[in-house]
Amino acid sequence: MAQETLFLKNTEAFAESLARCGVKYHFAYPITPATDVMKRMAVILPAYGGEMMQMESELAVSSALAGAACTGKLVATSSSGPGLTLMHEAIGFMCAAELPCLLVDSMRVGPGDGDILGAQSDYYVATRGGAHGDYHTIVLAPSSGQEIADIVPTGIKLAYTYRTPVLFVIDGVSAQTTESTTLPAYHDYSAEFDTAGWAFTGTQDHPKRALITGSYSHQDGYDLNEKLRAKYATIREKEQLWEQEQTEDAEIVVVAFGIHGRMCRDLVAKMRAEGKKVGFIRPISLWPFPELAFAGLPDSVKNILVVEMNHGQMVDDVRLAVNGRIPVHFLGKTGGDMPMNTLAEMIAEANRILGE
Amino acid sequence: MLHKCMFSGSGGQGSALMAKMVCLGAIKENLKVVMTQTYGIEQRGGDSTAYVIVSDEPIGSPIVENDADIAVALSQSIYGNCFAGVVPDGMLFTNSSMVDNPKESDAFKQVFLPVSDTAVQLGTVRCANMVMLGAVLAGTGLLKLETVEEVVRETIGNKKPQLVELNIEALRSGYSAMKKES
Amino acid sequence: MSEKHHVIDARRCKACGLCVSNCPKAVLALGAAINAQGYNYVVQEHPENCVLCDICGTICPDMAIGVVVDQ
Amino acid sequence: MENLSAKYGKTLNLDKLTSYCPGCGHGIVTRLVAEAIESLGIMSRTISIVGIGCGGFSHHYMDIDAIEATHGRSPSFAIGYKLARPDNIVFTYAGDGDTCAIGLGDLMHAANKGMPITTIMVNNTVFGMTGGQMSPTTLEGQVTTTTTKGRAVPHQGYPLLVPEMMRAMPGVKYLARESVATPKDVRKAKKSIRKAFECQVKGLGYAFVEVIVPCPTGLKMNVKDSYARCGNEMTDYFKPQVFKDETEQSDVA
Repeated sequence: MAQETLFLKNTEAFAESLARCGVKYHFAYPITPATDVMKRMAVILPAYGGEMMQMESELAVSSALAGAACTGKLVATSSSGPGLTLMHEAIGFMCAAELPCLLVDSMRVGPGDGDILGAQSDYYVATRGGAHGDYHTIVLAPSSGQEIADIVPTGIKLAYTYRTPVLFVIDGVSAQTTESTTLPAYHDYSAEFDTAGWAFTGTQDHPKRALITGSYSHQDGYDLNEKLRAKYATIREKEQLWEQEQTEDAEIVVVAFGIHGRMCRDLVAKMRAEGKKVGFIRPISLWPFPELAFAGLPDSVKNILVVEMNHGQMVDDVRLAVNGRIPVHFLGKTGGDMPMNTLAEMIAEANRILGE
Repeated sequence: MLHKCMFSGSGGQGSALMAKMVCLGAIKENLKVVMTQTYGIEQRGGDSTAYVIVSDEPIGSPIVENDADIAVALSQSIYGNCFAGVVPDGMLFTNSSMVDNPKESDAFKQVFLPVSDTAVQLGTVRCANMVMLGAVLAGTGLLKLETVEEVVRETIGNKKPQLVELNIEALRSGYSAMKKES
Repeated sequence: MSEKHHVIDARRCKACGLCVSNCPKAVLALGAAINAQGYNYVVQEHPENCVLCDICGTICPDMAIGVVVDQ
Repeated sequence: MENLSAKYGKTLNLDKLTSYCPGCGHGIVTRLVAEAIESLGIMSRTISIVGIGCGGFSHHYMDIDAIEATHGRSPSFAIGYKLARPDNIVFTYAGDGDTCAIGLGDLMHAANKGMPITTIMVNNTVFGMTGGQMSPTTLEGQVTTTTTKGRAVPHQGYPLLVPEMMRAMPGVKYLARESVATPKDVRKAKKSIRKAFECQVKGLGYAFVEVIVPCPTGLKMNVKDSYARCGNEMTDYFKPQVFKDETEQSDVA
């Protein structure tokens, strides 16, 4: 496939980007608002020599994903909150087993069966994880169709460099948004990585290998965890991603990811036009959280406003990052006909804090 | 260049198709474009609004928040919403065949065109949306007429080739009606 | 005809006794000596009766006993 | 000391002692699986996907690649693996707890998909590793640590007949239940297990073999009595039979 600009739903942009960047096998179970990813994968993957396999539950999806990931090939899945909840058994497993794979979570309103409306309510479950044990999943939060296309190669490189699952999260409003997206020409990014040293392909290729995440001795369990600890420390140190604008002289910094992060560009433009000293930080990697962005904030910053499409989840990480140095405020909502704060509401809240 | 548009109509009037034509045309003109669907109460009445933002730069907020500079109301039931959603200096295009009680606005310009009647004269009321789209292009310079004609040929031509000429005629008649008006 | 012979890998035996109770010729018995696993492993008490039927090898859960065909 | 490598070939690693209890049926089934792999000459491209429980140990005694899956999910792991690498021979191996308690959904859908995958379910009517709790295949009235008065059918249902549930699935091309109660039964089980692998080698479809085995430890019985139970009460209910054998079809291109 050549590079081309298409008018796509962002779910479809995910499918196209994954396939064009080398995903061969995609496993999924229908769930709004993520179903369009698997629908498009079913149509396009055969042209890439791959296949979309619909499974019977997200539990089966993530297990098949883990089985396929054992081969070293690039594999992916897509789901939404309730599905992600079910997938955590295998996500935790793949973290322990050090298997690379890609996951897409199109976030909707929870908890429970929730609502099909968009939300950012999976921040906790994405960054903290829903499985047992000391593990982390790399979490990337693109904010537009174009950023989806641009960030998928980064996700693949992270997945293979660190041999770990990489989870893309997008709110359901953005997922259903349709926009012009320039898709890359086909390039299998996973082919740049040699999996011969670890993939489970049979003893025709290497002496017996066994994938074991359970401990046969207490020392085994300790050693595995120490290995993971060192890996996660490296990721934390080297792989923080964020966008930051006009914070150099800012009095207030607005922090948001995904769609609210995208809206920050307009917020800053509008408020700067009125002479307000405002900047923004848009975390792109939610884990590792971009703490470095906050460490570098100047003394002029007197307040931080975090905006989310939930009741306050990422705000915890912002508070940890500033560690009491700067007051942190929160604006957010979830559910309802319009499941998010508008730009006007964001500006009003920033102005209110500036006026305090 | 940045335009925020809302295309509103009742079920079957094809406001979403208008929006899609604009989006595909914008891509042909190498512009960035984003479309969001209606959130809100109007969805339930069989009415629908498609919001489109067209820009020559990457688009920030994808949401049109009562700040459209180009709005289209194809029916009476949606007119009030559209009226409330237009910014000063914006333009509201109203289907005067279907809207009996227009309000007066000082802040933004209103254009009234009997696009349903025009469409009936052309052969079917179903092409009223294309008549209106032609008018919008003429009134705002949002996209070139030829670009949208190309989109019509490609999208409608694929599925219903016999309807291509009708739709292009509708586009052109709306376009020239608007040119005469201004 | 290839030659066959009976093998006991005493290291592997867990003294479950299945071969002893299934042997049609009463060749086998659990011995007095124990292996490194701590089991008093099986021995051929009456090797002269062995007919090389490999029933012991068929039932053994530990791959500790059986008849090997010489190549 | 001479070992039995001349008898079993290279698939079995006879330097490794098994960690199964004395008399455990897993030892026999593990060997039969290795013998099937050896005889079909597929060792270097075979992948073992094992469940949680004593069956999870089985791969340690074979020199083939192995994946220890999450509990009950080995059939789904196998689907994913086989899709990505169809030229490999993929089999799952687990006990009755893993296969038909927590993993029944994964198992049934994997079977129904009909992909060429082989599943070995070792049924000893009890959760062995955790110390003898009731499993879906525990016999009526059987005492376990969680059914101290015996499995009571009114609340706990009847022992699950897994191959009978699979019988109607056209994608399942080889389907059998065997036992290891006697040397004769072991020889029959050996044939079935070999066919279940052959079915995959020929690319025909899903193959499933349930093997009825004793768990002397979990049942708190001596070895001889546990094998007698295997040949009587267990196989009276879980009747050994070949439900379906479509392996004589020609290879799928």
